[in-house]
Order: sequence, then structure tokens, then C-alpha cells
Amino acid sequence: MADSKTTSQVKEVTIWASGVIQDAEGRDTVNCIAAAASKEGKYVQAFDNYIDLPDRVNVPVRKYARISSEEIQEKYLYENEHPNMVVVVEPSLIKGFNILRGMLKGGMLVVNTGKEPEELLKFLPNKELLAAVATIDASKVAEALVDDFMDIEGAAAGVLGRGIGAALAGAVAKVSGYFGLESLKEVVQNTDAAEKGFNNVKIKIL
Amino acid sequence: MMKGKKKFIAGTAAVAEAAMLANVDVISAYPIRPYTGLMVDLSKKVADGKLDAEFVHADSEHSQLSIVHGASASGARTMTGSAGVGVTYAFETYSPISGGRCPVQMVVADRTLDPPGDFGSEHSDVLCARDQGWIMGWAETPQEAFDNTLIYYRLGEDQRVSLPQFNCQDGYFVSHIPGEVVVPEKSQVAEFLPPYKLAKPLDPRKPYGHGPQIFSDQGPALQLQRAIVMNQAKEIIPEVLSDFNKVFGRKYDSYIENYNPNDADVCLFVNGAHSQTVRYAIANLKAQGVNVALCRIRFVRPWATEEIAEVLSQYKAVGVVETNNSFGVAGQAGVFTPEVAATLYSLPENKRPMLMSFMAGLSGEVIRLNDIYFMAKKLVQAADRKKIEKPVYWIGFEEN
Amino acid sequence: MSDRTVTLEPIASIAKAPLQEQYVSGHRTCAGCGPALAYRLIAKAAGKNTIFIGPTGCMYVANTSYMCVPWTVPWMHAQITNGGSIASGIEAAYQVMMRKGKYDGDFPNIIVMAGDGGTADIGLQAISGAMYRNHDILVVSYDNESYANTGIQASSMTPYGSATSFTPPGITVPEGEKFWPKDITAMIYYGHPMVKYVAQASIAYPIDLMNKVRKALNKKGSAFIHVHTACPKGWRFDSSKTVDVAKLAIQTGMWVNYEIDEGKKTLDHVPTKREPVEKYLKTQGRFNHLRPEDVQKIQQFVDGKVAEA
Amino acid sequence: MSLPNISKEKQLPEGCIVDSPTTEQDHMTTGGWRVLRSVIDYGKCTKCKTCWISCPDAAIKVDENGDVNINLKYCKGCGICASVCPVGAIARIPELDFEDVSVYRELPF
Repeated sequence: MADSKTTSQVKEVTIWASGVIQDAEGRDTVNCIAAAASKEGKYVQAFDNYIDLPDRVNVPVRKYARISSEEIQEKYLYENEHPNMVVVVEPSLIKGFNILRGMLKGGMLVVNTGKEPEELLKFLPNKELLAAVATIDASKVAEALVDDFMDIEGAAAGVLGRGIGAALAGAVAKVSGYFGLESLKEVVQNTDAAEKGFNNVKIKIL
Repeated sequence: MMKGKKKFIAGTAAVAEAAMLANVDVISAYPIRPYTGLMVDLSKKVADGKLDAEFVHADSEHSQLSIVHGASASGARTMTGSAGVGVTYAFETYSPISGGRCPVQMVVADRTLDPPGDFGSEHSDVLCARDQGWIMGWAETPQEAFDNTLIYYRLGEDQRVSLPQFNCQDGYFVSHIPGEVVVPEKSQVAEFLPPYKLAKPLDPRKPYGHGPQIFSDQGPALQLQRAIVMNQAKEIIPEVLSDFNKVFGRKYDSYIENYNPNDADVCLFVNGAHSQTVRYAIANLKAQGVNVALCRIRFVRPWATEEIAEVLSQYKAVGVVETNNSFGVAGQAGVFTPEVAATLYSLPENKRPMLMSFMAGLSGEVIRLNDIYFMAKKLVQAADRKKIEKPVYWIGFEEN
Repeated sequence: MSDRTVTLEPIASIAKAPLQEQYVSGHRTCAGCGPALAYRLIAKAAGKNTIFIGPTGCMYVANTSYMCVPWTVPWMHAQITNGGSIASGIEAAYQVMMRKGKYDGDFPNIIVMAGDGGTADIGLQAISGAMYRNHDILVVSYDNESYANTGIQASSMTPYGSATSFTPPGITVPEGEKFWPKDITAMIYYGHPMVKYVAQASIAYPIDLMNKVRKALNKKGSAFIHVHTACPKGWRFDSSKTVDVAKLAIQTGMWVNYEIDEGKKTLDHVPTKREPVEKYLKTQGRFNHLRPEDVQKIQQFVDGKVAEA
Repeated sequence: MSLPNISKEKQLPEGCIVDSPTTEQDHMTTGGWRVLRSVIDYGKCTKCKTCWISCPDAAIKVDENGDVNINLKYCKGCGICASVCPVGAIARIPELDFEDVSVYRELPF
């Protein structure tokens, strides 16, 4: 019998965001990542964590992107079981939850904060899983948080990368190398934010 | 011992008598033909002080079911009822009630679903709800309707089961045409049916939360639990029936009534009131040297798979009398044909009878002796020729 | 009807409010949730001898997510359709069980916590039936003016001019929601002759809300309280502003607190000088798109409402 | 009824009927949601309890001296307490400025 671990070919990116306030941006971030990787001919998925919804103000919500050079065989899953990369849109969440849950050793973390990467390590009891930690002040470089009534679970995505999602996806491109900045700029509206996200991200190799 | 008073009453009135003896606590009513008589009788018993119960006249069937749901969760024995589109209007409530394990009893005097407006009996209405986790079965006579009321309370309220029950009878035929009903004494009912006791009722002195959202990975376990409980109900049926027969001096089979089983090569599979006519037809045919058997199921849910398979394995051909519609279903007949087919599939091929369906008793149509003779003829022909010429016959539309 | 032996006394002030919580910490409602605050105050006012019925809505899904029940008292889920009838059944059961000696406790407070959709839309029939039959229950409508649990869709109590995900403002419908909300309190009171007590209350005035709950529970028979519960998720305001927004609704006349007790209507918290509605509309993202003429229309509607009150 | 071969966590009580809590529902500790922490200046506080009565999460406790205390295990950081405080005695400070971790959970619930 085939081992279902063959899906480990898939690169998993998990986004943690704060409910309601960042729900649309969290969803946008995975959509940007998937769209950019798709531009490069990768097989991709982007979806919400179903049980985190309906979201509530401040409740943690998770969004997932999956990127693979081969066809993704197990598409109907609830979550990323072993994220290679975690992106935290609301930095306080790292104190409240095991955001690295399921990560195998050698993973990466990107946090949306103006702080230095080193400052975050004290809040991560399982930091030994990480090969790199990075920070980007996406809220600052994008200067906008898109808050759209119509951007809810199950509805078609509108224009991609209007706000901080573009900046975060830029940082992900730089830290992970899963897709290039140029592909990202082709899919997002706020190309300036994508570029700043890519260029301004501070990376600490562990 | 057949003790008690003989009365000449119809099916709904018989259930009302039984409900009174069961000392039911909360009744919710909404009118729809042909079950309404039940509630008319109960309202009078309450008004006259013969039955101490809350008689709640609801704003709809949906509310009827919701009222008994709340009452049952609080620890009250409950009764409600409906027919036809009333049964389907309340549909949302069925799964929450069975999932919440509230043993409410719903009496259905069945009726054809619209369109067109048709008052006649057809089993399609409540059979729509056969997958909702309720115990379900039909009475053939007012007496059986009376008896089933008590049997279902006992079975449904058993803490090993704790499930709601559809206590069904054919609309008009059983609900309106009176028959002899022996109404037993209170002491007999008390001996058979213990008071209702819910394990965890809504009670401020010992609070519980009923029905929070669950974790997604608990869902499959919950469904398995519900399946196991329905199975448990099946295991307990013989115990309940044997007690019932002992206390009231009746002779009910647990799952299946198999009439004229010996010698016959063919069998009619019937649910509900029409089995009575079938029995006479079989007797008449026997006098002419044609042997046909009857298999009448007493419970549609839980379905007695092994027992039905064993009974039907005696025959070369089985004809399912559908008395319901299921448009586009496997076998192009009603809901029983696929269930019987699946049941027979567990038998080894050499013991597996041929299967055909008779669409009869639809939209209130009477099933006459002649119709049954026709079915018998087609079954015997198939058995003789070892071949089915036509899998589904629509009675009244066929050439002889 | 069975009598209660305990009468709930009025609460004089915050200092005198019971410390005991019946709706406890540990639920998945929004930070700054208005309905959750209402729930806590109502449960506090009702006390230990209470059964809550929770029709589907935010206060079911958010409160009981994943095996939680944050109530120290019995609680039962109802479908969004049938809060009124489940409560009727519970009440009927207690009436008969007490009469038959099957229950020897005190007659419980039976409270339905229905959202605006569970009251005025899909739950209306069951609640109307319960009110008509005068079951000894209290129905509370916690009104956050939308189907918030499913991502903010308009209900029949959503204010004119709100953006929701079913009433997005666009070229053809610039105002978003184009209908005026039902007046459910009036519908309940004037449509149900047995109902002797209805009230409108707000989380902005917690003591008033709790006292209305106690008054309603002390009545024999059905009572109805409509509570205005500001919703940071659906109305788009910062979670710290829940009480402020609720208060501004009263100061602008967008919400009116009152009670009708045995035919006697009393207005509460009437502002000495009513603020323009625009001040209220400005606090919330759902009204961002409104044009001056829409605001004008809302002002006229509110002026008319206040004049009637 | 106990189900065969199913872990205890996955098993549900029959009919989905669960025990009610007495003081708090610790299946759902919500302190980890907090972005801004409310901090009370006891020098300014008048013990009026307006914050206590206005907390949707019952996360403000009144002790025997009448002092209010914020229960960080459950406080979601909505900030209503700071908004309603008549004397401005409650400040809101970013959670990451505090070294202490009040709630750390494997999963959001």
C-alpha cells in the first residue's frame, strides 16, 4: 500500500491571522502565494481552515497554501499537517498558540511585526524546529488593511494583493524561494507592497 | 390473558386510549387529515379531566415536534402526530430529536404527499424520514395501533435505546375504519410500561448542556454511536414483544409475521394495513390449490435484515408490494425493493429468491382481492418459468 | 399555572448586582461581543434556577463551539426555527410534571435567547405560537441586526442602508440594504393579547436590562425583551467601542429603550437633546458607503419613530 | 455506551449531553487571542465596577476588597473596560511587551 506521506512533496505554508480584522488579508495572502507559484507552473492549493470559521473578532484563524511541482493527490484535507513555513499576521498569537504545530525540523517562520526576529524567539518554546525566522512590518509597507464584507469563506476571491497580503507574500517569496518576486508582481495589485515585502524582510538564520 | 374492555373504535381513537393508559404528559397537536381524530380524542380526555396532560395546540407540525422535543428533554412522556405534508413540514426536527436521544412518540396516519391534494393513504410521507434515526413501523389494525403505542414507548424509552418512534398506521383504512380493540386494564399497562425516566434531563438542580457543537473528528464516532443504538433497539425488540405478549395475552411475532409459510413457493412482502386483505386472498387461493405466503414486517426501522433474509430464503419468488413512491430509485419501484434486494443479497445464490415489485395502494388506491390474485399469478408464473418477465408492475395499469 | 415561590428583586445599582456568574468565561464569541455581554447580564439577573434555550445563531455556535457550554445552568440547543416551541415544550413539561409530583423543585425560569433572524425571520412562527399560548417563558431577542454567524447577511431587522454580504452597495443599489427593519417588539405586543410584558433594552444600560429581565421573569406567562446588542464583527467598529456604540444608538434615537407593562408604556433613557443619526452611522463601517440623501432618509425615519414612541 | 476502538477524546456522551461548568469553561481558554492587554491603575480606580459589569467574557473579577482584577486566562483584549472606565484608569498595552505568557495552547480549541 502506498504511504500517504508521498504528499510530503508538497510545500505547505500556514498563515495565522486574527479573526474578522485580518480574515480577508489572511485569505488574500494564501491566494497571492498560490497564484504566484501557479504562474511558475506549480500545482497549488489555497484554502481556509474550516473549523476556525465562522471567525470572531481576535480569534485565531488559519489559512493554507500548498505548492508542489507534482500533482497534489490528497487535495481534500482540512489543514496543513506539516507546515514548511508559518506566517503570522497578528504577532501576539505566537504567545497564545503553538503556531509551529506539526512543523518538521528545518521550517521557517515569518512574522508581521516591526520587531527584530531575535526578539520573538523567547516566545517560541519549540524554536529548535526553525531553520530561519524573519520579520516584516507588512502593515507598515502596505499602509492598508483590506476589510471587505464580501470577502468571506466560500465566495470567489476578488482582486488579489491589495493590502498587507501582497507584502507578506513578498516576504514569503524571499524567505522560502518557493516562487519569485516577478511572478508575485504579476498577480497582485499592490506591486509596491510586494516588492517592499520582498526587500525589507529581516531574516535570521538559526 | 386477554383482559380488559372491548371497544369498537378506529386506529387513531385506539392510540388515544393507549396514550391515556400510558399517562402521557405532554401532547402537541396540529390538524391535518387523516390523523386529526387522535388529537380530538386526546383534547377531550384532557378537557374532561380523564388524562392529566398538557395539551398544546401548536402553530405547525414543525412546532409540534419541537414542543415534544423540549418536553421530552425535560423528562416528560410525550405524544404528537401528523400526516402527509405535515410529516415533511417537520422534517428539520427529526434528526435533532433522535440525535438528542429524546424518545418522543409521533403517530402518523399516513397520507399521499402533494400534488395533487389527495387525502388517501400512501406510505411515502413518513418513509421519507426512514433515515432520521427513528424507530418506525406500521399497524395493520386498530388493535395493533393500540398495542404498538405501548410497545414503542417501552422500546424507545428503554435507556439502552432512548430513541423516538414513528407509530404509523394507514390513513383512513386503519385510522378511520373501526375495528375491535381490547383496551386492557391500567394495572396491566403499569406492569408492562415503567414510568419515563431520562438519564440527563434539563433540570436546574443538576445542569447539563444539551447539544453543543462537536469537534469534527467526533462526528464519525457520533454517527457510529447512533447506528449502534438503532441496532441495540433491534436486539431488544424480542424482549419487549415477549413481555407484551405475556402481560396482554397477545401473539405478536417480533419482526415479521410469516403467514402460510409452508408449501408456498412464492411470497408477498407487505407493510401496513393491506396485509389484512392479502391474508384473505392467500386463504382463498389456497382453497384453489395455489400456495402463496405473506411476509409482513412489523418494523421498518430497525430493519430486521437477517430475519427477513431467513424468511424470504424459503421462497423462489418474492413480490414486494410497495405502497409508496421513490421516483428514480434503484429498481424503479418504491423504497422497499432496494431494501429487500440488499437483504436478499446476503443469502447464498442458490437460496436467493427472484424479486419483483408491485406498485399498489398508491394515492389511497384500494388493493382489492383481484389485485392480489394478479400479483400471485405473476409470482407463480415467475417461479414456474424460473424467470421474471417484468420486474415492476403498476397495479391497475397492467394487462392480464 | 405553577407558581414560583421566589420573586426576583430589582437591582438598585452596579454595586448591588450579584457577583455570581451563570454565563461564565470560556466561549468563542468575538472580543467585544455585544450579544455575549447581554447573555451574561441576563443570566446574572435570572440566577441559578434557569433553563436557557439557544436557537442556532452566534450565541449557539460561538458559545458552544467544540464541546463548550459556558452556562452553569441547563442549556439546550434549538434549531434557528424553533426556539419558541422548544421552550413551550419545556414549560409544558414542567407544568405537568409539577402537577403530577414528578418534579419537586421550584418552577424554573425558561429563557429563549434568539438572534434577530431566529426571532423575526425564520423563528417568528414558533415564537408567535408560544406567545399566543402564553407559556410561562421569556423570549429574548438579542438583536445584532444581521445573520452574523454566517458572515453578516441581512435579516429583516437589519437597518436600512447597511452593507452586508447579501446587501452589498453597488451601482444599482447604492444604499445596500433597502428595506426598513421589522418592529418586532410592537408585533409581539400588539399581536399577542396574552402577553403582558414587553421591553426594549440595551447593553449600554446593564442595570436597566437586568431589571427588565427580572420583571419579565416575575410575570406569569409569556414575556418578550428585545435587546440591542452592538456587534463589532458585523457593524465594523473597534471591539472596545461596543458599549459606546450602543449608547450612541440611544442618544441618536436609532434605538429606543422602553417597556410596556400591563398596557402601561414607559420610555427609558430618553436623551435630553437627541444627536443627529449621522453621528451614530459614522462610527460603523457598514454605513461607510451612505450618501447624504441616504443619511437624510434614515434621519426622517428615526424622527418619525421617536415621535410615535 | 462505550464505542469499540475509538479513543476517549473522540467519544461523545450519549445524545451530545455534556456536564455544565461551575465557574469557568476551560475547554475554551481565550487569553491567547489578546493583542492588547488591559492594565488597571489601582491609584486611579474608584472600584465603581463599571468595567466588571461591561465585560462580555466575565473576565473581570471582583475580590473581597472590592478591587477588580483582569483574568488573563480568558480576557480576549477587547478593551471595552478601558472605554467604559469613567476615570481612565485602564490602559491598553501590546501583549508582546509582556514577557509572561498567560495562555499557551496547542490548538485554537
